[in-house]
Amino acid sequence: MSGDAELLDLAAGAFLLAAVGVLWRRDLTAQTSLLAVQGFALAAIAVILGADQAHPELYAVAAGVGVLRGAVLPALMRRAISARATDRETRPLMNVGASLLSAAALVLLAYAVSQPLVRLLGTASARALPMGLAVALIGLLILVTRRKALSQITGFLLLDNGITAIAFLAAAGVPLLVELGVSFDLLLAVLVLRVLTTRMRALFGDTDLDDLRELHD
Amino acid sequence: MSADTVNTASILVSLGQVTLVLIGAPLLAGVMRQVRARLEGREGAGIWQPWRDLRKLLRKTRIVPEGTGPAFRTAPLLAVACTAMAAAAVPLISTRTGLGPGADLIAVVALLTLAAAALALAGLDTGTAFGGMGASREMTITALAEPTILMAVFALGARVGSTNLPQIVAAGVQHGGRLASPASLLAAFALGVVVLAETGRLPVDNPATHLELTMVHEAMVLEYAGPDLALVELGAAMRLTVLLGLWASLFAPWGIATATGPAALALGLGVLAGKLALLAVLLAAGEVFMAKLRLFRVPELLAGSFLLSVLAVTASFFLT
Amino acid sequence: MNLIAVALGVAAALAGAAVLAAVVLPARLRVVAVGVLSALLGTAGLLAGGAALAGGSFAAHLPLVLPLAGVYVSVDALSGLFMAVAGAVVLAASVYGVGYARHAGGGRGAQALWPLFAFSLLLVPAAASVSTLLAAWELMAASSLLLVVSGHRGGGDSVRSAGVWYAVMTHLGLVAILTGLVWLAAAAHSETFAGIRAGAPGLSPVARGGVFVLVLIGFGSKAGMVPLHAWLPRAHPEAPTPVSALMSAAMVNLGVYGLVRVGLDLLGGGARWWWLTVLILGALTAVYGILQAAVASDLKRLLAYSTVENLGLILLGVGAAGVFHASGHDELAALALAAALLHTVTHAAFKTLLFLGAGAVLHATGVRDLDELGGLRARMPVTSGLFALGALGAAALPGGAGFPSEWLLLQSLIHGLAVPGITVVVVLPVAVGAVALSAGLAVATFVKAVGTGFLAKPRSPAAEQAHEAPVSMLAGMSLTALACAGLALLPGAAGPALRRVVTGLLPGSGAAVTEGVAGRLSALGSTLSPLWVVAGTLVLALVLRGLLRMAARTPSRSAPLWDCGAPPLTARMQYTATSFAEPLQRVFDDVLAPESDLDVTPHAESAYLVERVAYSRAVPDRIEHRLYNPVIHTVRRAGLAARALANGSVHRYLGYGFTAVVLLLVVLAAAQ
Amino acid sequence: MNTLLLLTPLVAPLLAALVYAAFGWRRATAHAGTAAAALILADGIALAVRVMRHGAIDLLGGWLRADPLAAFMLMGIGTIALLAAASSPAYLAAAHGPDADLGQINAAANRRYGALVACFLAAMSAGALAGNLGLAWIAIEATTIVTAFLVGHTGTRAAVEAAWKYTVICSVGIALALLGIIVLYAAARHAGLSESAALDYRALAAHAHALDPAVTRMATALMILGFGAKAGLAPLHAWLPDAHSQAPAPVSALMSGVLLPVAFIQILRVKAIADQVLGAGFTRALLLTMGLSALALAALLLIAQRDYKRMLAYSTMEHMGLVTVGAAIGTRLAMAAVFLHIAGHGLAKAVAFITSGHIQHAERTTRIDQVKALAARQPVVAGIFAAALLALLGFPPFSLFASELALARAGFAAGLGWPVAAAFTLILIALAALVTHTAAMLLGNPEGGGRPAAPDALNLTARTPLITALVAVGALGITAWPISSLIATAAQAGHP
Repeated sequence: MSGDAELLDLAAGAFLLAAVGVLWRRDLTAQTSLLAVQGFALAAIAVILGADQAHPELYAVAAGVGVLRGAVLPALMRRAISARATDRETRPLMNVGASLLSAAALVLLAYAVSQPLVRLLGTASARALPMGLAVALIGLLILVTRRKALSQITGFLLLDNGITAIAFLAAAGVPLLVELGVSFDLLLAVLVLRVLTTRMRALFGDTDLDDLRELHD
Repeated sequence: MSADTVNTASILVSLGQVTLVLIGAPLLAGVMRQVRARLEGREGAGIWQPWRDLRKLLRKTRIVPEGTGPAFRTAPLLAVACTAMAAAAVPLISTRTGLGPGADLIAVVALLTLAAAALALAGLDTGTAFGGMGASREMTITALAEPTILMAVFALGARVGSTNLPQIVAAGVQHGGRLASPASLLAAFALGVVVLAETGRLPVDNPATHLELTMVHEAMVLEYAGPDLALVELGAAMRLTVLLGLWASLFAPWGIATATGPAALALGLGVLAGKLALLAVLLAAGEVFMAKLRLFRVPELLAGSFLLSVLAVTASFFLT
Repeated sequence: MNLIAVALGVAAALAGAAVLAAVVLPARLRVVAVGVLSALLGTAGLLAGGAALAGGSFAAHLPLVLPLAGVYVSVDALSGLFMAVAGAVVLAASVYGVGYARHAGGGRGAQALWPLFAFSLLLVPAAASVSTLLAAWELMAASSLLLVVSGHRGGGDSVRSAGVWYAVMTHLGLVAILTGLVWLAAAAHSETFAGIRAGAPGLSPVARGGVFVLVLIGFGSKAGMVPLHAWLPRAHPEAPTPVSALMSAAMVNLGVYGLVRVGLDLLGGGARWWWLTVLILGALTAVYGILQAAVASDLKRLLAYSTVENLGLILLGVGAAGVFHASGHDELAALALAAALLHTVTHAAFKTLLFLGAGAVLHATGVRDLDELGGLRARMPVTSGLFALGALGAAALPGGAGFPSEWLLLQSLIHGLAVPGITVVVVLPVAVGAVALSAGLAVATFVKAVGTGFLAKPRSPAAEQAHEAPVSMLAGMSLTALACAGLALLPGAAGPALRRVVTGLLPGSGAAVTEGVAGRLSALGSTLSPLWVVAGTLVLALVLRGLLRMAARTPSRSAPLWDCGAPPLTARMQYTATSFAEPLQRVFDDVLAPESDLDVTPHAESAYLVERVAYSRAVPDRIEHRLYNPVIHTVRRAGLAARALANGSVHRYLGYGFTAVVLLLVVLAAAQ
Repeated sequence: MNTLLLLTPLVAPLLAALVYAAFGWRRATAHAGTAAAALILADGIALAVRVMRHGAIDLLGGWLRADPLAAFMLMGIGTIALLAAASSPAYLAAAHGPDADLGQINAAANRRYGALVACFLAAMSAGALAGNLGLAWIAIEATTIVTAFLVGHTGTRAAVEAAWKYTVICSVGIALALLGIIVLYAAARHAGLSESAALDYRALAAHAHALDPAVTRMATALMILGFGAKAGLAPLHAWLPDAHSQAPAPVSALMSGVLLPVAFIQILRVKAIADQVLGAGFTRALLLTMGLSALALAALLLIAQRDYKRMLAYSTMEHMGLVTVGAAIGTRLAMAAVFLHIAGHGLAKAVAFITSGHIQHAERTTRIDQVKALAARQPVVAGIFAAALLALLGFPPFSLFASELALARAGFAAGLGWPVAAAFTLILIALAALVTHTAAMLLGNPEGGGRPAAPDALNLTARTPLITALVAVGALGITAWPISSLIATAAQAGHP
């Protein structure tokens, strides 16, 4: 039982670390692989919870999550990158140091905010819940501070992983139907963004989002 | 109020006042000219001269300048008629005038303004530069004189609780003490200035000059000749008479008849003649020693009189 | 069967029919049909108003109309007065409009909007609930706005800016009224006037005062109250003439109606400071309006500013009534109110006549600038005569429609000194001074308008080719002229109606306004019988004329003008409106702050020989410059600065969300 | 019968989408979308009648639920979809032009357009009928995905940029909503609700008392923020002008007219639950802040606006802000006003956007200062545009006047005088800006500049639906009896 809890904490820690790593690394390829790691960590969380709370269908969900977030989505990203090997997040709007510090602040915030929920649920898994929230917030931070289109997709994925993690930790996953819908939508969203990225490359020659300044008042 | 009753007698009084003003006005003008002449060391043409002029002018053929319209033709007639109507309303000899309750101070002022406006339109109708100039200046002065008059009316009427002339005058007769009050003194002075302005006397306007820069009233009527000119002259004289008479009845009502008995009327007539003569002499004497103001200094004068009338109003409230 | 109900129903039906006719009929037929139907609509309104003034009343509730509110209609004497005025103006203007629109082309839209506007003018005074009033009010605003801009093809930018100004100002007014009335309704827990009347006494003074200030802003702006008048001298001149007439003579009155309805009726009087404010603003408005009119040389602009002046006088009267009422002198209040209402009526009469006349001039010459006109009396005699009659009324001289009402106003003020209180003593003399000054300036103004516009010789080819207006236009003007004459000579005839209105609002007042035989008008011991004055003057004039005829020996002959023996007179020598107003402008230099510029082009050879001297003068609306421009500039600058908020950076956009989320979470965390 | 009624709005458009996918966009298929829209409208009316008679209808265990509000929204979707679909052929025909800035739109693009619009309709119907937070979320996110390509339809740089911003911002917003949903779900599960009930609007409302306040507060805040992004409310509003200005006119019409309201009713449903747990104060404060800031932003950015399609978009934002303020007031009258306003605004704004599309095609520009004297050159287009704007500015007889008036009354009656006054002041600023810009576009005489009139910028078939819609808005403003009872019941639901 306690072993499960430790495992869970371990998985959750890896989950959060992956996010921090994404924030740290400028190389998009590295970011993508970190993303894959995180996806698997997420799947691991699901498995552990399934074992812990004897929810057999969670294994299926875990499998799905692992495939989608650990394999498919990162693969999609990698393909987008391979088109242009030199994709690096050269000069983010907020330099890495600062963003790491603010990430720390966000983690604290996440802890503070999720206290009511933790207290309410009171389960062992719930204690890991703030990590999910923290990851979601870090995802937002990346969305706001990174220039490359792909980094924004990464941020979006982090946000979504965080939310899914919360779903697992707080309520052992939402109903299967919803889970499927969510994942499907996520997949589509990423696909859309990828298509747009390629179009953007075709039209703008680069995927630096600061070039997207034609529409303004 | 006794003044409200209108009967044949009072109507006769009004008619009498009208004829009196019609006849007396030129005389008044004559007196003033004579006084001026004497004071300036001239012989003077005698007080009947205005009448002679009028007779002469009336005999002449009436000339209608080309390009002038009905406004130009009817204006003199209208001016005289309005002034005459005012004369009928203002209590000169007696407070029992024909309009009785209708003899309203504001109405009288409006009538006189109407006369001025008619002449101004006539001046514009000629289409000459002088006509326009005169009209413009005359109207400016009238526009600025109006408030003063009405404020004075306000000061006087507020006390009596009415703007009905007979009532105001009658009240003045009954308690003469009030006439010495600061209110009525201030009002008297203010109204006096306005009378000068409205009748085109010095220092506002010089009836004797035809110098284009200084002309106001004369410029307006420059195109008139013959009988029309006679009417204009007559109108101006009547205007002076009526306003002086009004001033006299408002601020020195003593002797004015409050009834329609022949004796009272006779007395009133005599007293009126005396007052007017006195005022005329004073005015003429004053004008000898006075120079005409520049046109654009006139507003200052009128503003001053307006201030006085405002003071009069407030005084009439605080100090009584 | 209730006559008012029938008349209003008929009016509604006619409005619908007219709109339909405007949409479906071909141009030529359209103009006539709309004109006739609208004239009938006006007549119906006149009848309804008359019936209400005769003591009738009518109330109805239509729950299905106007979603979420329902329509409440109720007509009493006060509504009746304004309804009758509006109806009469509509009648005259519609008849006139037939000829005018045929000339102006009579576009489908404008023709369809006209009856709508006319009907909304009848609807506003009939409204008996906050929602109904606001709906009718806004309907009126919308239709008139579209009518104002309907002439945009000819007018170009001036029309556009006029439309924009009008739209914004009227909506500002609407927001003020809406806020005030809705506040009132919420505080009184009822939306209908009856309920508000019942609930108003229980309100806190703050609420009452706040509501009053708000509605004063709203209705005041519609009534052209300084400093909210800025739209009026822009919109009224630019609108097609019948519309200007309807706006100037009927629409602006409804501002007064609203103020009286809410201030005196719904709120039942109120504190003294409310009405002192109204009184002072009214005095300012009157003087400022007439000053601008005195120096204006655009005929319609002049008339618009004269509207501002007269509405100022009316507001002054209403304010005085309120002050007296607040001080418990209901007789005086009744007198002042009657004066204000009478002036509303007379002003409507002569202002309609004047605008229609100006429209006839515009129609005949295509010129609005008095400096370009002149000599019309020979070319369009009827119009000139009618315009002169109207001008006589506007100048408030005996024989003019404006004279009795201004007389009554002065009476009420003069008797006002009986009211105790230091403020009154200070304010009333100033008020009288304002009335007097505006009266004097009005004389100068309209002497200018008639003298330089219609008399003398034409100063432009356009004025030379002027021709008399078509019959329908003359008919419309003549109708109004009759009304003017009637009001000028027999003002007392309006007495009973006025008394009914006034006593309806101020139950405490006795028969303050009495009327005697022959339209004699009496007020607390003073009496005016304009009929006698005018008749007497005319009799005297005729007698004199007879005497002169007898005295004359030779028949009169005509001769060229002497003009000091100057060479033949050219039109360029005449005094124009601008030059006529020059002395006045000089006198009031500090108030008007005119902008004149003079550029001298020296001759090529020598600097001492002048080749050309160009002098231009403009008297801008100073309040507009000082008050509105800064606001407009501030808003503009804010708008330009705000562009940075949407600078196109997706990071910034997401940043908004991120910041919001973080803040929200922090707040939530802190809230635990 | 019920099954049919609840499934038609989803199936009909999907079928249309299949038709387009299979046969492409051609004369025969051009009006498949119109048919689907008409079906949705008819279905909405039928549902409305049925719901008013027998109360709410459930399907699939409450995943789909038709209550008065849903029926009302379906009618709205149907009407505006009808409008958009009816004017789509004209739009696409006009979009085929030599001009480059509109992009070459070829058959494939048309096929994609038809299919995507149909899917868009299906997604929105799902969002309207969703009786379950999960389905609602999926539907809303689906609309984002579908419309992303519609926004980028013309394929220009600007279009791609708009599409990117639209997708990213909306996805982020909707993700926040998902976070909120999950938190609420956790709370509900902990309160003992079954898996399916824990997301069900009605079940949640029924067991609201059992929910933990602190957690619910967090969930509500996140959900309102998230759905607010899709409803065009601050802070995640910025996608709105870009997307609306780049999307094809009929799509902009659909977005402004119904997409935003569909997202907005999710907020209303969430509010109904939250208010029982937290009392009205919390959501009221939140919605007031969001609504007023949306109003303020819209007013500010309208002042110096240079592009008339963006202008219309900001006006949409202004109206959504006002509607949000109404929701914050939350009394019955306020909610009725909100629904009436949504209806009126949807129609008027749809007309305005579609007309702006015609203007764009005729003038080859969307800049305000390059369009002059339109009223003189193209009276019909200008007339319709002006009428639509008058309606949007809230002039009677159009229904927006009635709803704004009722909203003000409700606000003061609820003691929210100051916010309402502030809202109307901001609306005044917005009006000043809109009037100035519109006058600059429409008025004046053609000699002053501007191109000669395009031959028939608006033929009869294109103008009829627009005029009909405007007449409808006017009729709604004079009397709303056909839908008044529906609105009233919808307003009553959850808003005692």
